[in-house]
Amino acid sequence: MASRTKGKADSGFAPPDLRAEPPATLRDYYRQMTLIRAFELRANEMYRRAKIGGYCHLNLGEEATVVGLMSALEKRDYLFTTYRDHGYALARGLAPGAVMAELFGKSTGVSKGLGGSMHLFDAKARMLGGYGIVGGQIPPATGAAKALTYRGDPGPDAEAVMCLLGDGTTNIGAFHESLNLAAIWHLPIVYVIVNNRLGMGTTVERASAEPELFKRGCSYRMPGERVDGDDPVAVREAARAALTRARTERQPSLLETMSYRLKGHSVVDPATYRSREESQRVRDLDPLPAFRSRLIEAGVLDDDDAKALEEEAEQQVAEAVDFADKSPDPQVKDLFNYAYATDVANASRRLPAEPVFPVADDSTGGAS
Amino acid sequence: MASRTKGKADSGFAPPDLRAEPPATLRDYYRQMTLIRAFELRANEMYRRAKIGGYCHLNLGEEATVVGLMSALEKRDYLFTTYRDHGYALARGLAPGAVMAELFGKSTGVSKGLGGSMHLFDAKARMLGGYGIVGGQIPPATGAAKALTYRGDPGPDAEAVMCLLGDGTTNIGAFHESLNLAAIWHLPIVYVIVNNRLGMGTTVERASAEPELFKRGCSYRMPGERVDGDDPVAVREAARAALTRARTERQPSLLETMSYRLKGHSVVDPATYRSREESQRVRDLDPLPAFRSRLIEAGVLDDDDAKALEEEAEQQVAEAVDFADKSPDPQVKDLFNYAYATDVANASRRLPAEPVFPVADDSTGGAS
Amino acid sequence: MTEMTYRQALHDTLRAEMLRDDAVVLLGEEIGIFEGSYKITAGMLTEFGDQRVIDTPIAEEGFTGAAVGMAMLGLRPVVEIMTLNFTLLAIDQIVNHGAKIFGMFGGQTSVPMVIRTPGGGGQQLAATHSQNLEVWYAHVPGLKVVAPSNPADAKALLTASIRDDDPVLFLENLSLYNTKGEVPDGEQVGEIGRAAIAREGSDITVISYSRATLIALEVARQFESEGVSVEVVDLRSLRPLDRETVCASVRKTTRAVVLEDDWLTYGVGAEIAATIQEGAFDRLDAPVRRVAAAEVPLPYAKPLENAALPTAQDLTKVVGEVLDATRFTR
Amino acid sequence: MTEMTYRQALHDTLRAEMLRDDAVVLLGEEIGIFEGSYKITAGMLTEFGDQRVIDTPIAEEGFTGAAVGMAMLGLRPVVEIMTLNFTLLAIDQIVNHGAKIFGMFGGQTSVPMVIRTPGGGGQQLAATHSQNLEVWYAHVPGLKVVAPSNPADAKALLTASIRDDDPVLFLENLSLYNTKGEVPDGEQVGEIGRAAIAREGSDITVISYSRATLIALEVARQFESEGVSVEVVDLRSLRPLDRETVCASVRKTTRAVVLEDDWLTYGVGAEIAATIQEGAFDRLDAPVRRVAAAEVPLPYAKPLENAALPTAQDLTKVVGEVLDATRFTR
Ligand SMILES: Cc1ncc(C[n+]2csc(CCOP(=O)(O)OP(=O)(O)O)c2C)c(N)n1
Ligand SMILES: Cc1ncc(C[n+]2csc(CCOP(=O)(O)OP(=O)(O)O)c2C)c(N)n1
Ligand SMILES: [Mg+2]
Ligand SMILES: [Mg+2]
Repeated sequence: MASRTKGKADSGFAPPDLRAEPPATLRDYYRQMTLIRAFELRANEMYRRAKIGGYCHLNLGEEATVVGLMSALEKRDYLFTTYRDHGYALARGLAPGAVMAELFGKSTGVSKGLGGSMHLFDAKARMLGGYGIVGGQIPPATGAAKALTYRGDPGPDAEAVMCLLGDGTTNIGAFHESLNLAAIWHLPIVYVIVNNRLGMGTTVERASAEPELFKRGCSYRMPGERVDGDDPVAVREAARAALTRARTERQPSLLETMSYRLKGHSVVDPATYRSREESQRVRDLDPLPAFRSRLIEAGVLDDDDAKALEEEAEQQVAEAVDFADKSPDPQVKDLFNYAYATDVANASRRLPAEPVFPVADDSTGGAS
Repeated sequence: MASRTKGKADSGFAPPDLRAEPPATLRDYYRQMTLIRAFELRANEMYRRAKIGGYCHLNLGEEATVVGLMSALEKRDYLFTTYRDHGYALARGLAPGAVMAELFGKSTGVSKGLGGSMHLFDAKARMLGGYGIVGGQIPPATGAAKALTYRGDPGPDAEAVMCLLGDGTTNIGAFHESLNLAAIWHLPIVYVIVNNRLGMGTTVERASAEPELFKRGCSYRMPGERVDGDDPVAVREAARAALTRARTERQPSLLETMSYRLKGHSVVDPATYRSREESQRVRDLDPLPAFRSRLIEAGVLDDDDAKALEEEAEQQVAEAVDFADKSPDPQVKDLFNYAYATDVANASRRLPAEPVFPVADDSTGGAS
Repeated sequence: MTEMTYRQALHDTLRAEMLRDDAVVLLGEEIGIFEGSYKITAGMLTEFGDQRVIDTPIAEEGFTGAAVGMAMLGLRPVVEIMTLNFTLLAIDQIVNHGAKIFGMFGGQTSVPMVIRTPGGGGQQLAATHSQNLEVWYAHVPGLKVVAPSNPADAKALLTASIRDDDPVLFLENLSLYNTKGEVPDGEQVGEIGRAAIAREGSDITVISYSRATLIALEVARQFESEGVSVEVVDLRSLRPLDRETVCASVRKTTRAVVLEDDWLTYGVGAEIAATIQEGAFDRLDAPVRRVAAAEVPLPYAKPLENAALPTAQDLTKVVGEVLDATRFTR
Repeated sequence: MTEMTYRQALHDTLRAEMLRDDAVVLLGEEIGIFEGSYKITAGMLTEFGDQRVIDTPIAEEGFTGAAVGMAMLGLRPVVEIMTLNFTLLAIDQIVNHGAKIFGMFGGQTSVPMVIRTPGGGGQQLAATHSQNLEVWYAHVPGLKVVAPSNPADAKALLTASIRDDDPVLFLENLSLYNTKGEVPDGEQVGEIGRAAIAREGSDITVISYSRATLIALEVARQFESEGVSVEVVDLRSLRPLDRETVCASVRKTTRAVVLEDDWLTYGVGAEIAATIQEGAFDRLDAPVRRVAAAEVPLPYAKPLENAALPTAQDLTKVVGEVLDATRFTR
């Protein structure tokens, strides 16, 4: 199948007709977008209040993309994503409290507090992880798709894999190796490049010799497409088409969604490399108020509805923080339970000040 | 600049007109091809006689490609190649005796006997190495081209880099990362895919989702071209054009040469995965007798000339073997001279049976 | 019991596990049509088909990482990486992914995969193709590393590795493939994390693993004729490390030498020596000595390669020195 | 002398070397416009331009390997890899190429490059972003590995590393960047391969490097008030390893503890303990103890992270135990 492009850059996309969508669906998209927005703003605040540690990457500006992708993904499908994963977890249906608890490092967190912001995981929801090594998720996602070809036949109800990656990530070797494997193995997978125009402070144009990233499927005869990441319906449609191809034809695809990162790379990055005008321009492009206006214009929402949804989101996030706050820390006694799935003889369970042998004498030295 | 393709596969190439070439040049190409052929056949024999150890990969069937590429490469240019490197070393002007001595592991070898067949190197000839890790040469070659941009301006006399790789190697991450770097950095480099249709026993079609490998430049907006690797003049012309682009425009290119590997992957591989018919077909396509016939037809050579060149080659190779045989082994006392270029304190110079401390007692233990 | 080569033991075990459990799949470069660089997988493609014996492109990171994902979804991939040297291209997937996914996600998914790969020098493959970097993997929690020295252990530990729910690096060695030994018939499930006393002795302990164990046994036999009783501990598992078996032996013999194919500094032997001085301090009559490779990129030329790699003579010399230093009288 | 942070010392040294020798170039992700993930290269792009301060795409293997080639042609690239964890993506180029090219080609070309990269846990970056894998590199002949603990050594050793003709892995640490110290003014060229006595003492030796040295010094100060004289050996160079300085200290004090941030088994401390038992066997009063990280993929949650990483309290406890075991009376 040939590549189809809707437009060249941010400007050229023709927005889908919202009147073709059930109002409840659109309303729900807006609800999800506001939830993600509220969650991320609160995460930002909680990081500054040192409730959250490590690195914390937000989906601010990517809410429409997140919601569009996740509404195309079926329950039976599998998701692999990056460290910028809070929104995906929420839109995949993970409880905001359990997500916030993970950010707080609590035992009630989706990864039991062991992973943190970058490593959200929920086996039941088939959210198979946020990954912090750039490109690291791509080979495992590809292998997951390979596994699907063992357990089921192609068809409209077949399972598929969605693998997210950033624009900057298309330059790493794992991207190339994996897409080639997916193509020669005919895997049911959709690779989605969430193009937010920057990898940390580096623009796509400076990093990628082919900056129209969806075209990089050419090296594998893999169809590529670019869509407006600020429009959840457009994103959903493109993702659904690609997923259908994956299910029925076992044809992998490369989908590129165009959006903007509203803030710095992570919470601690002031993004000084962006000029004042550029920052203003990005703020003006914020997909949330834009989608809100479109819904109001289309008569799907009125201002009060919108406010109600926004308040509901605030409320949910407040409860999530509360839940996280009150949740217990993981316990040191469980530390060694997460080194191995299968116990074997002589595995180390030594804390830093403990000797290698419980008693370091010549007659009774036991196993460490 | 757009990609230009001369033909689709082995069949479709239009051979360049030999009458446009000075007869002496063509004769010299044939001379070089016969030298490589004779050298490789003798290397094969020497391996079986255990004069050569390790792995030994031959250029049999690739002689026309080797000669074409090396005649396009100027003395001032740099070459990085793979473990399948004997022919390149010879055509680059390295003494056959020194090359054979390297295969024999002698101190007179081009890498002093430390590298062996896979690791021929000659700093003076700007042959910067055969490399045994698949794809390993591609990033250093790219960096070498980057270094050239520091020390000289573009122009017809500028230096350039040629980096060779096999067809199977286009599937590895380093290929992707490096080509992207070369393109965004505008480097004077020509990547040449020596497509011999197989990576060990795997065909191009089974390994590469885009089997027209020269098209893989698309991911970097890098021009690509495919040429008949059985024709030294066609190869030379394409390589020269690419090198000129590298020198004058700092435009990297991807060139693909189509040839066949006459024998197994390495000397020890009986290539049982090839059917008898396939093996016969490959033998029928042998570029050496084909080029010989063309030269005789074109009146550049007669049978006696050709025989004389072949005998000369045999003679040279016999002398090379003799030289290698009579050369001394490297000496164990020099073993530690090749760990570091800059001596520093406390570097280990311990042989396996030596203690960490020359005297392991509590008063005089010296540094290891 | 059947006498067979190490290669045959690996082949038969892979085949038995594939027959037993259809979640077991093989993948790697040239394992199918080519039948494996070292022919471990000969005949497998024909028997099991290309869905279970998967030839991959040259893309170590890609296919090893794919195996991680296959394992997450319940398959039991056995990856062949042609040599340990090429695992460096896949190491991010092995160490940052395979070894982390169980723990980092709070135990929600295991990664039951095996990476089979041969290490070893001595074949004149030169510096980049002759490395023994197993200590790197043995350092990493979340991974298990086994290194059997004989066909029987190869069978038992490969079976255990395939059935284990964690990623296991299964270290082979180029020069072991043709060695022979008696192998028990029928299913044999070894225990990861246990060393073996490969030979009992009372005067000195030699600790080694993989290929080096064969040298240790050879040297032990030689010493026997001189009236010296050498105990050989075969580690078999590098992670977890069976410290107790090592130290119990040294507490008995009071003398220890490590024989290892890797480079001395920060090699496997460093941990063994460190362990012994902690676990048998008061019984040790002389420092633990290490016989290990010279610290150079391994040269191609045979005389230099021979000089750089540890041999039976080297071990004999060092065992003799330790005996002398402790005034052992033969 | 000027007091400055470790970060400043690195920055100033890079700048001084760039001014001194125009073969010195910097490359890495986000080192230019972004001014470096940890701001070591702040201002450099503006001062030196984009031919000498090169922002790269996210392609660790590609750009590290490119640095190898640049070095072969006479440049002196200083590569920044954001954290040690990401060096795994470049390790084939570092170990199979950078470390091999001089030797494998018979000494025809050197590879004068530096890889600057921070290790370290303790920032809640979780399992894949908190590793201390320096022992891997320290195991490899052809590489040099330095790990300075203070701004003065950072300056002297970075200068030496840049001027050295071999590939040097220059290990930094996330938690050292803001630490301060006196730095001698003017050109300072350190010596790779030499440890330092960071603090003299007579009763027990603590051996450490990088961040852990600061903890060792803190603990030593505490013990002083209790009448215990702790000598601190700062390794500074992991490869080559200055065994003599370590052993001389232990021969004097008769007691030794290693403090290291990496995992215990097959960690740096294993070699130190092995070295000491070989080089100070008869003087050692008790086994060398190692204080090292718990062997788990490092958890994100702060209480677990704290429990898994070695602290001053851990070291204090173990030093106390060694003193007690040797009946040292305070
Ligand atoms: C292998 C590796 N290199 C570098 C990093 C540091 N890093 C984290 S995110 C990032 C930028 C990624 O950009 P992009 O792919 O566009 O994703 P985005 O952050 O914009 O979502 C970098 C360089 C890393 N985590 N892993
Ligand atoms: C990273 C790595 N993986 C695997 C190998 C083993 N190997 C050596 S050559 C080769 C095939 C390469 O094929 P191709 O690129 O087509 O080159 P050719 O041998 O045909 O010249 C393989 C798989 C290697 N040397 N390095
Ligand atoms: Mg981005
Ligand atoms: Mg080939």
